[in-house]
Amino acid sequence: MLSSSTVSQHTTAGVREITLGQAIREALAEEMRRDPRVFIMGEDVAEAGTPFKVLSGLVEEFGTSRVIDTPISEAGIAGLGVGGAMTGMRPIVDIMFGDFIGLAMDQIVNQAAKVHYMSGGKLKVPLVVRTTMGATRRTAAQHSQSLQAWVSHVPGLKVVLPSTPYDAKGLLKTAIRDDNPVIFFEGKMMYQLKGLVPDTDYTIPFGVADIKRPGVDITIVATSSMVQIALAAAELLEKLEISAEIVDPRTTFPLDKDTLIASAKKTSRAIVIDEGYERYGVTAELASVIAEGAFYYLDAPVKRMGAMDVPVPFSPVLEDLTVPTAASVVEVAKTLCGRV
Amino acid sequence: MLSSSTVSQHTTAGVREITLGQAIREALAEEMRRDPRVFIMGEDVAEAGTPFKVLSGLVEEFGTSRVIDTPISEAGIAGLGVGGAMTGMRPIVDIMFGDFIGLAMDQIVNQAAKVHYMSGGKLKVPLVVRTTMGATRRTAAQHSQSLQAWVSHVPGLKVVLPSTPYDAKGLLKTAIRDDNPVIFFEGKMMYQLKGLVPDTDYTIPFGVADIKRPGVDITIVATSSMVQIALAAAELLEKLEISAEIVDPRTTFPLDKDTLIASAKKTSRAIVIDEGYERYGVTAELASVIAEGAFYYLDAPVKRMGAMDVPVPFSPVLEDLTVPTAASVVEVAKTLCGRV
Amino acid sequence: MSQTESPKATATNKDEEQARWLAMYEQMLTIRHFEEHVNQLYMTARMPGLAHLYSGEEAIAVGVCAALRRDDYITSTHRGHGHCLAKGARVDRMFAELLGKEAGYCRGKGGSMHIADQDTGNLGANAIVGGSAGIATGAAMSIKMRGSDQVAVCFFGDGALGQGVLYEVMNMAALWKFPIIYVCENNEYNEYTHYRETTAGDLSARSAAFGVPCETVDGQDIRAVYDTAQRLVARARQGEGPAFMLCNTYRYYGHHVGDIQRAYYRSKEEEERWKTQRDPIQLLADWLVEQGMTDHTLFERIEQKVQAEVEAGEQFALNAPFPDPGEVEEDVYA
Amino acid sequence: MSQTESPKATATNKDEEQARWLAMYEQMLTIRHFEEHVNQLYMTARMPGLAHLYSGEEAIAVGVCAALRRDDYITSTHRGHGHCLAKGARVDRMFAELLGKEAGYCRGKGGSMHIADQDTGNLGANAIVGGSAGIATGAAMSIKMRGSDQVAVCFFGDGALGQGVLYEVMNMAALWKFPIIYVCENNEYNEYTHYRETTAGDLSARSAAFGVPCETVDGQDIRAVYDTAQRLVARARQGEGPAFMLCNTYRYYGHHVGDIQRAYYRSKEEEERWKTQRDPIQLLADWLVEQGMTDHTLFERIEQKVQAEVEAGEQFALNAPFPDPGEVEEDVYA
Ligand SMILES: Cc1ncc(C[n+]2csc(CCOP(=O)(O)OP(=O)(O)O)c2C)c(N)n1
Ligand SMILES: Cc1ncc(C[n+]2csc(CCOP(=O)(O)OP(=O)(O)O)c2C)c(N)n1
Ligand SMILES: [Mg+2]
Ligand SMILES: [Mg+2]
Repeated sequence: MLSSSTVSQHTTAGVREITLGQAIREALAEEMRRDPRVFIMGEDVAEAGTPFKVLSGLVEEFGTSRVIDTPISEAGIAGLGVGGAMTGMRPIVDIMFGDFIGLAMDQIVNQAAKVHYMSGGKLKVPLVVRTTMGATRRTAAQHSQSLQAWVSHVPGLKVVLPSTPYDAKGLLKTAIRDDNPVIFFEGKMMYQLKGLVPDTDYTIPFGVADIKRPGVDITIVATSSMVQIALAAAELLEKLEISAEIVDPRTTFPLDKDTLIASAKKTSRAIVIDEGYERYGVTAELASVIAEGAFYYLDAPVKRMGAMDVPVPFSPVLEDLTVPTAASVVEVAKTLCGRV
Repeated sequence: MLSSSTVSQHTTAGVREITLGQAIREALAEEMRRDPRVFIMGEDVAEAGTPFKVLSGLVEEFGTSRVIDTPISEAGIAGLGVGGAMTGMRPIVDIMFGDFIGLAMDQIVNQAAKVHYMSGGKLKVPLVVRTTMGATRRTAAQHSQSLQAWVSHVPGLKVVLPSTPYDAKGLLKTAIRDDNPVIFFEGKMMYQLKGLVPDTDYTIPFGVADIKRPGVDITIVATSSMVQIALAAAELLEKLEISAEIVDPRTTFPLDKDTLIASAKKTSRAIVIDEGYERYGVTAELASVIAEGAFYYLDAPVKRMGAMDVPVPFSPVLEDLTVPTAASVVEVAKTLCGRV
Repeated sequence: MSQTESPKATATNKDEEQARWLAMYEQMLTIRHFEEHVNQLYMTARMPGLAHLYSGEEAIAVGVCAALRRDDYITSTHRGHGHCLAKGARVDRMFAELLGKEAGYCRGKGGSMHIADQDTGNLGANAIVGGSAGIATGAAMSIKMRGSDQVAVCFFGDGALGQGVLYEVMNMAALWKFPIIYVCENNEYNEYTHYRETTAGDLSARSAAFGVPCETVDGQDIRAVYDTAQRLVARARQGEGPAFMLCNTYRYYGHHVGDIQRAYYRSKEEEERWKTQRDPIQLLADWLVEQGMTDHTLFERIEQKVQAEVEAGEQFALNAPFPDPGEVEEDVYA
Repeated sequence: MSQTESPKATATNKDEEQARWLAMYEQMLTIRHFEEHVNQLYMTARMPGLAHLYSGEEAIAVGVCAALRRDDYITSTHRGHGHCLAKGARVDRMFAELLGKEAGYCRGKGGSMHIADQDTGNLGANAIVGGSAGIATGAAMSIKMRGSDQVAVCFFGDGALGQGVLYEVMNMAALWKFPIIYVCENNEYNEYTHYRETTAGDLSARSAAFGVPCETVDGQDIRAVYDTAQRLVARARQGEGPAFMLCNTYRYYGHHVGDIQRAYYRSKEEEERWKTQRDPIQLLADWLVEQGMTDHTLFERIEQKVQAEVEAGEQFALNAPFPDPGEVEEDVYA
């Protein structure tokens, strides 16, 4: 299987450059062609193709019986997804903004995540919930959150955070083929991000971290939108002769602890970055996994960088301060490497 | 101010032994007498006094206009609490089982937590959401969760996890007097736990950890129900000549990082225990705070002990395996102290 | 059982009818005895946790499920033993589940509030009030998408009328004509609070406002329940969309087995009135006698059969082994 | 403005009436111009983010708020500029908020979708569809508990009828007779989808099913809106409980300022029809002329006043400073 770093280095035959939005659309279309049980439901997913236009064209190919515009009922559509998944379909539920999963948490956590276990393994819930994350879109506190920590906490769920078109396509296909409820977070500021994607069918297994850039001096574990920030920081660090290894876990559950720990053991220093709120966030888990697993190898404490612990402000001058940037990552990396 | 450890060691004049349930009832009654804006609403809170009987007697004193039985509408009552709090009242909303906060997450997180910030500091939400946590009650997957990690993650909220009658009363009073939304988790298996409580008015500030038992060899940070487990483990460890210091943060936000770190620096070893699911849970934050803050003092990695990452099973023989016990804490502590 | 036959057509039909009512009688009796044993298991501290007994409401589960096929779906509630048995579950494996044994329907992982039985189309009891409305409606959606002629039934209590998600999904069921029947068991109480204190307006208007027609039924009269269910199920099966059955009923025991002191929220007289005047099993028995469909010996025989089955089932469960500790981490993921 | 006067009693009343309608006319015009400027700010890339324009729906906010006192509460939506202005907010500070400036109502932290103004009783716009229903109902609960005679109004769109929480809180408002009016602005679309595709049954039955009486109003006719609001507000103020106003209306612009290509979900003809035949400002103007309450010069004067205010407000906001970076961590906790 192609690793995404491989793909991004060579233009192989049968590999094209497409956006992350296109990659998602392709994954959905191909899986819907492959399996008639797969369908999509959500608010304005059909003719409008979602406000992000990610689904444009799907209703034209698959019709309104498989690309279904729903009422504005997040709990209800999540519930329909659970019931549909339990009885022979493979629903994909679109929750427009990740902020809205609060409305569907009971369905996702008390129903979807637990049905298999509570039934002693008899019932299954092959459900995908696609939703979004990320700030800096100037849409303020209720449309900018990155709430992956909540669902990552819950046994029974799998959680995917793709950072490139290649990963997005391969991971979404895996999600759709998985027999468990999978929460799939799309960075809403990344839909236009371009990358090389094979034009053949491929999947990416869950729980396998990807080294997005190899390095020796410091490990930077980053998720979703923060992978691009980390890569940009790595470029800057290279000029300072600090070689950063960028590790993308790709799924927060299952989590590829081994790769994270191995990288940190090699470099002896680690930063973890995720766009969710910092406290009690994804970075806490990643940092403590590394701190425990690489304990005897670390030269400095693992540094966490999440979103600032404030509701996301509207004003651009404030909002831009709330998320890690390449510059702020460089500063932290320099400190960790004793370069201040 | 009396510290709870002080209280639990001396029977001072004006100090009585009461249960945690009584302590909560007293706090509510005293605050309702003190401030006519305080009221309680929830399912079966009035004549029934909740299924746990914690509120028995309140409706008799304060009447049904201040102890209000509601429909089974968790989102709705949380919403009413937010609106009431914004307009001059100080509502206490009772969410019977912590598992049900999934239904009210949008109201708690997108409304209560953000109103103050989004309004530029003009509107306030002095709301208390009382709910429960904890397993081993044989009520299975949807009535046994400890979901404090979710709300601890969210800026704008404060989160309280009392472990003794003394703490419960003092912290609940602080919560009611606080001008912010506070989520107050009561360990449902602890309502009968007894402890000494002064009969005079007192409050306990948020963000001040309490050393429940001093020690020198290992730090055990524990929350809520796990404090009793940790204390029991400390007794056993004492017999092995391991002196454990039990630190109870009491609030996960604000978090008293200094006390946690100072204790870990002193003992060089730390275990963190919380009854929530282990992954991406409260223990991840506590462990990474200690691992970072006491980095140069730790002799071993910080060990996390949360609930097993499975939906809580009904069968007692399985359920009992999912939570940390004094015996399992002792085992981990022995390993950390090189005693195996 | 065909949906179209008229109950009084021919001699064969008469026989069939008798057999059907007697089967329903037996099922109601089974539920009643099952629950009395559950209560005893609790009282004698042989059952872990609690259970919410269905006694008094049997006509609804049995009457509705009699109108269903084995491959139709139901979803159930915390008060779910009746639904589960009526849909075809076995007494012994249910007892085993309630006792947390490996032989239980969910290998002991679900317990009283989560019994599910895929083989009989039971998608599970649910401990979140209103929590199964989405699942049932999603099952109906799936039926429609797969072009099947199954039907889904969602059982819930009057308390679930407080949960917004119920209205969200009824709206979609109506919009898209899903084959689903929402069966509201109005036993007058949400735990310890009378529904009039929690529920504004006219209950029967609720579903209609979302495009789902409502029929109100005497939930103690199994013949009324069955007839209505037959009609509404047939309608749904033919693609004519969802319906709502508002069944008025009463629970004999407390909210759960531990709810013994009930005087503060309802009177002994009220309880007695329902038990003596409106008991669904007695009402059916009276009618059967009146119709000459049965006699004392037949009743005796049924009683003995049911007693034997329940006792054997209980014994089986008491003797059955607990799950292996290693199972605790199994079944988290498929 | 008193609630009980009949519009045509005496000469003084006639003057008062004229003044009232002209004030409403001016407010509608202010909203219209404000939003045209907002659209321009977006088109010329001088405004961060998006905005959802209220143009076409002005009669509802203005007509309802004219029936309210300054100390009454409202909650608003993502399409909230009209509600905010109608309740008494200033144009300049609103522009400042939309531009993320310190002088904005929320110090730039809220933006278009979260403007709140405590001084005029505006508890805030809300970017969660249906998200303010709880807040508004809680405010009404608080009014009742404090023994005040205020009233709360909850504005929301037809799309919010999809959110279960709305029904949860209406039920409680009816049960406990809270002084609240639910104002549904049915502009026919949930974003890009017609409400008939998302909303089953008869909309006016929805609130009634929860014990909240409904009145349907032509939302383009401010006199109808005002009269109905007057009545329902008076009723609520007297302790007679909640009501629901279903106002039929239309938005002239796209769902938000960036929604330019709309042909795939609604026709240009439909838009033209509403704009030319059902414009709320024109309809009121026509009636005022017909009644001899105004003339061309008066209209001109109002137009100029409004234009000047809006232009000055916009300039103020464009020149105003951004918040200090240090403010990002302020106001998280009170
Ligand atoms: C969402 C949720 N809220 C509260 C509860 C606690 N609870 C369990 S049963 C019950 C009452 C249910 O009443 P009803 O729906 O009428 O069913 P009944 O018990 O009468 O059969 C309540 C409040 C719950 N299980 N789920
Ligand atoms: C809970 C929630 N779901 C979805 C959205 C995205 N969204 C924003 S506005 C809107 C449509 C709202 O329609 P309606 O209530 O009719 O108001 P209108 O825009 O027509 O004024 C949607 C779906 C949201 N903001 N909140
Ligand atoms: Mg009931
Ligand atoms: Mg609309």
